[in-house]
Amino acid sequence: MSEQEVKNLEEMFEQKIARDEKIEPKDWMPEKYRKTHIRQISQHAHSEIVGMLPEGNWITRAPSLRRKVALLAKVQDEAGHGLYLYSACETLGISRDELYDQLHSGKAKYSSIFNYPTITWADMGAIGWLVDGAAIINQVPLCNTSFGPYARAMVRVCKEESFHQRQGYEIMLTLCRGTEEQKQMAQDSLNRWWWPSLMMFGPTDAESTHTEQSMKWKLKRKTNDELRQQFIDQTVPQAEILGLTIPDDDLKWNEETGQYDFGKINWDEFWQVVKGHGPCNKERLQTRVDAWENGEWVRDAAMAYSEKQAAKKVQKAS
Amino acid sequence: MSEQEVKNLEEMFEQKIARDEKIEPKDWMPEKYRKTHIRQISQHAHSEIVGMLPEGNWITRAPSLRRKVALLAKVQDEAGHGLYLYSACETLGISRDELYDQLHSGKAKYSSIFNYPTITWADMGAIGWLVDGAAIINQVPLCNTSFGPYARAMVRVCKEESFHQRQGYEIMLTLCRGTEEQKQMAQDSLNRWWWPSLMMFGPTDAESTHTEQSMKWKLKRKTNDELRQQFIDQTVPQAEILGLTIPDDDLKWNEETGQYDFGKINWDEFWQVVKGHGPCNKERLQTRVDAWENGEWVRDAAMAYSEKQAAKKVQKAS
Amino acid sequence: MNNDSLIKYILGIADNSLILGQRLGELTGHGPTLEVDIAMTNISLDLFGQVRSYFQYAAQLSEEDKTEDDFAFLRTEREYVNVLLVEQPNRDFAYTIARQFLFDHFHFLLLNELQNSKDETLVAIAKKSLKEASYHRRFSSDWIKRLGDGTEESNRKIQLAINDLWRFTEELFHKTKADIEAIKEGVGVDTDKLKEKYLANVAEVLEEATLQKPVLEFFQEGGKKGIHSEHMGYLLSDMQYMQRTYPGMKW
Amino acid sequence: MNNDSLIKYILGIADNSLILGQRLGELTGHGPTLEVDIAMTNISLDLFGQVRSYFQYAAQLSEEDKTEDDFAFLRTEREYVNVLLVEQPNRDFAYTIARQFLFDHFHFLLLNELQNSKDETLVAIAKKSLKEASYHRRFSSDWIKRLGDGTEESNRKIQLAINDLWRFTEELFHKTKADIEAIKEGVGVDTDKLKEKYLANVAEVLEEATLQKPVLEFFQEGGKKGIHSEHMGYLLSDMQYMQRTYPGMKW
Repeated sequence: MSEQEVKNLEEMFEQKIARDEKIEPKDWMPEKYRKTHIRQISQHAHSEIVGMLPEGNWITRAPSLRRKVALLAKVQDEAGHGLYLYSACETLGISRDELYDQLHSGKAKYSSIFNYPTITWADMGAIGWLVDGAAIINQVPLCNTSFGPYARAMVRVCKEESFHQRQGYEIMLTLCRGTEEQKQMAQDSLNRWWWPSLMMFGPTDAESTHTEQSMKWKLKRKTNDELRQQFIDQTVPQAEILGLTIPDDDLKWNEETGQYDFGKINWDEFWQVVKGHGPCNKERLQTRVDAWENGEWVRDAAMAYSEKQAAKKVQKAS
Repeated sequence: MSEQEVKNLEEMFEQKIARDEKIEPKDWMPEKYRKTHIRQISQHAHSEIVGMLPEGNWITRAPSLRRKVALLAKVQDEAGHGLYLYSACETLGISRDELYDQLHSGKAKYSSIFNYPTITWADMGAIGWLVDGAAIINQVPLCNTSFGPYARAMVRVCKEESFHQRQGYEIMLTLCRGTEEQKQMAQDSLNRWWWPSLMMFGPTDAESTHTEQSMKWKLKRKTNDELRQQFIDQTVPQAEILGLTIPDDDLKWNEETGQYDFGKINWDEFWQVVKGHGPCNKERLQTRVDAWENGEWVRDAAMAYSEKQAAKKVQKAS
Repeated sequence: MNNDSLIKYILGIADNSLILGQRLGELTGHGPTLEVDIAMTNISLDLFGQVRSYFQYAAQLSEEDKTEDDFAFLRTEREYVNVLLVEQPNRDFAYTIARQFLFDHFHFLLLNELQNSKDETLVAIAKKSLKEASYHRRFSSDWIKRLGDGTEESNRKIQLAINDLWRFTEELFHKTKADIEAIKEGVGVDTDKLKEKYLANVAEVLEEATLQKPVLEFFQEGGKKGIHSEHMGYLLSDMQYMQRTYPGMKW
Repeated sequence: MNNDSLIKYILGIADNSLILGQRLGELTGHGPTLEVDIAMTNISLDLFGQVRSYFQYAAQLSEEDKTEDDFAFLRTEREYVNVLLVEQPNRDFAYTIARQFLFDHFHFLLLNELQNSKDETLVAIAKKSLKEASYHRRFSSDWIKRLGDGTEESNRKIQLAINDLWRFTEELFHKTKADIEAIKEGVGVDTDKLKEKYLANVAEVLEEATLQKPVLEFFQEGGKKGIHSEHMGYLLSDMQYMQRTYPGMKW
């Protein structure tokens, strides 16, 4: 293809996006678009899969049958999200095995929030309320993103996430209406998850890369700081209803801006976790790698079996 | 050696035993004596080692620090007994590795009692009281057995076992003086361990092999049935002090014989367990084999290291 | 039949689902593929759903003021009456699937018969659960075939697991006092009548999977009498952790 | 210093021994040789012995009617203040020995200094425990050498374990509020002063063992604030099982 032809294609492509039409896998797309989407969608898929682990940690210890069933279902939903997202990613011409390889080798990232340990039952509430809450704010705009398979996957994901968030909030509410011990458990959990949740929106706009391009492709509609502010403004009143205190002495309502002002985020911690040195990075990755390696003989068997079955069919047909 | 010479040696050997003199490893001994002793001593050693497992099962869950320390110490003593007994056995010209091989391959036996599961804390009491109680009755006569290393090991073993037995009884006593729930736990444990403990004395005399020869060599001084009767007569009054009921409807004092009559032992169960089909035979053996196999690289390292160190010494000396 | 016996009969069925559901719950997030992970979690969910129906019914029958959670979390180890099979640990995927397979075939036949119970609540639970059990049975049987007729390694592993767990199959058909009473009253299922079919169904799958059906002289039992394996205590210490640590609280 | 702070200071030392003792207790009967099995159980016994002395003292200081067992078994996970290092699981013998080695060298130096405390009870416990810790340190250091300078496989395994656990070493020297108060009062040990010696001693053994001393930019902490790894909950659910299930009973 001549340079001019490529340029024409690119122009048509950008116009299509500008018209809010979806890009589909079979459509022509710039290589950078493809790569960026592979990176973002797979990162999102990995987050779902790794995100199963902190919650999975409480399945065997859930305090009631009702909660156990809800937690199992929630973690299962996350596996399901992983599945759609990997599928969406595969339409861009990369295999699931390659994607796993990137995760297992540490080349691909996943959301840093899952590198914190779940140490009390209240964390099941806080994760639903705060982590899923933050995720929704990040993800709702993606329901209208330009790449069709991703946008469609996100519609489904967001619907379920919002159910999860209500469920998490309900866990918190039950604790806060319970005994003093339960309320303390909820407060302690909020104390531990608040700041990491704020970090889920990524570095401040000043430090953030790729933003402009992502905006154009509708992978992003608001900046990190805008989304973070939206999360805070939405969450503070919810904490008030619970009767819990947000662990930020500088948090206060600003009449002028009509928003909450808040304290300084510990960006050193953020970068430490991103670089692989959070409290559970090693454990999470090891768990995924172990699951994958322990499952190798099973996948091999399934493959061998289906090949044998296919061969039998061919034999019968001939 | 001529047949006559062997015969003379055998005669001298038998006389020595009859005079209550000890046979030492360097002494001449008939091959059958050696083999019988290897079998019995190693079986005894294996029983100590496998016997660590049912009690080890409660170390992490012991209900108080005092009990945890006592239980750890007890299981450690059993490892120590295993060590003396393997050493005694090795003096007969067999290596510890060979002995382990026999255990791991299922060729060598160990006491069947350890193939029952420990499912409540009270089992730590019942094992001390009944199992160690039965073991002592079996073992005290061995302190005077003819083979020196075995006799000396048994002196030490019996002293410790008798401490363990008192400790076990004290656990039962505490439970029986505790809440109704604790007393029930003690009764339940007695119900489960009583009959297997009676089986520890082996089949009835009518079914028992080797007895005559073993008597001559002082590997046995009383028959299985005599020892079993002694155990019952000793244990029934102890159960009465505890306020527990022995799970045998036919148990009653016989004025005439001055002993307790007791019900029929389920010999089918006995043989099932001996043949390897008790509740935990598979698990016990698997645990030992796993420990051994997982430890292989450690033993190899220790060997390699000591060879390197020895080589260094030689080099320095030269 | 009196409520106490009926409760006991119900627990005899429900505890199997409870403990197996708990074992499967350990695996969520650790499956060999995402699809298998989802499927196994699904089975766990189905089982816990059934457990809730049974325990809610038992709570209703109980003269004491009990909830489903009391039955699930506040009994001592000796009071759980699940069979030994379901409490066996997840040694590897072969053991997990073999355990599931050996249970599912029994479970399906049991629920199928339970539809004819004189107890309407049990009939309703059975009808709803049967569809689930039928799916479980297909899932685990399919995996038995894949592993049996897959690679040499998978064949070896699944055969080992089947051989090892076979000794727990006989107990599935054992009857407690409550079982016998429930059968007499037309409420319970006579498991004797399921055995032949069970063995035939299992054998059929094993054969298709190119696996050997084990031949055993001795079987294990105990769970139905509350005498469990040493694995059970650890399972319970996790399962009961919250209820024991924070008694009487609502979650 | 006030009793509450002193109790907190004591728990900061005692919890390490408690949790490490518990981890070692898991291994009894599973050692690579009988001799190692006995030695590791011995270390566990020593640690629990120390724990009892500390907790008995804490119980004495407490205004509530507490026993050593209340401290050991009836706190919530957030109330245990052991370092993350000691709660790490027994992945294999290399991890067990590396964990022990990295702790023993600290423990020895700490107890050595604690002999100079103004608190006589702590001095007495330190003197008694120091002999034990000295033996532990020799035992684990010897094994580091054997594994490091043993076979290629053992070198690889122990290096991996050292590398993995190194990130927990920094926390050994962190100070809680209670630590700072105890140091100011002349009761507690200023761990800052131990660090250089610790690193030198550890490095010496590693060098003799032909192992690399890891170089890390980031370390882990949390245990001293009661924020533990996810391993801790499972350890506690077993450890507390009896006390939680049968509250208030004597054993």
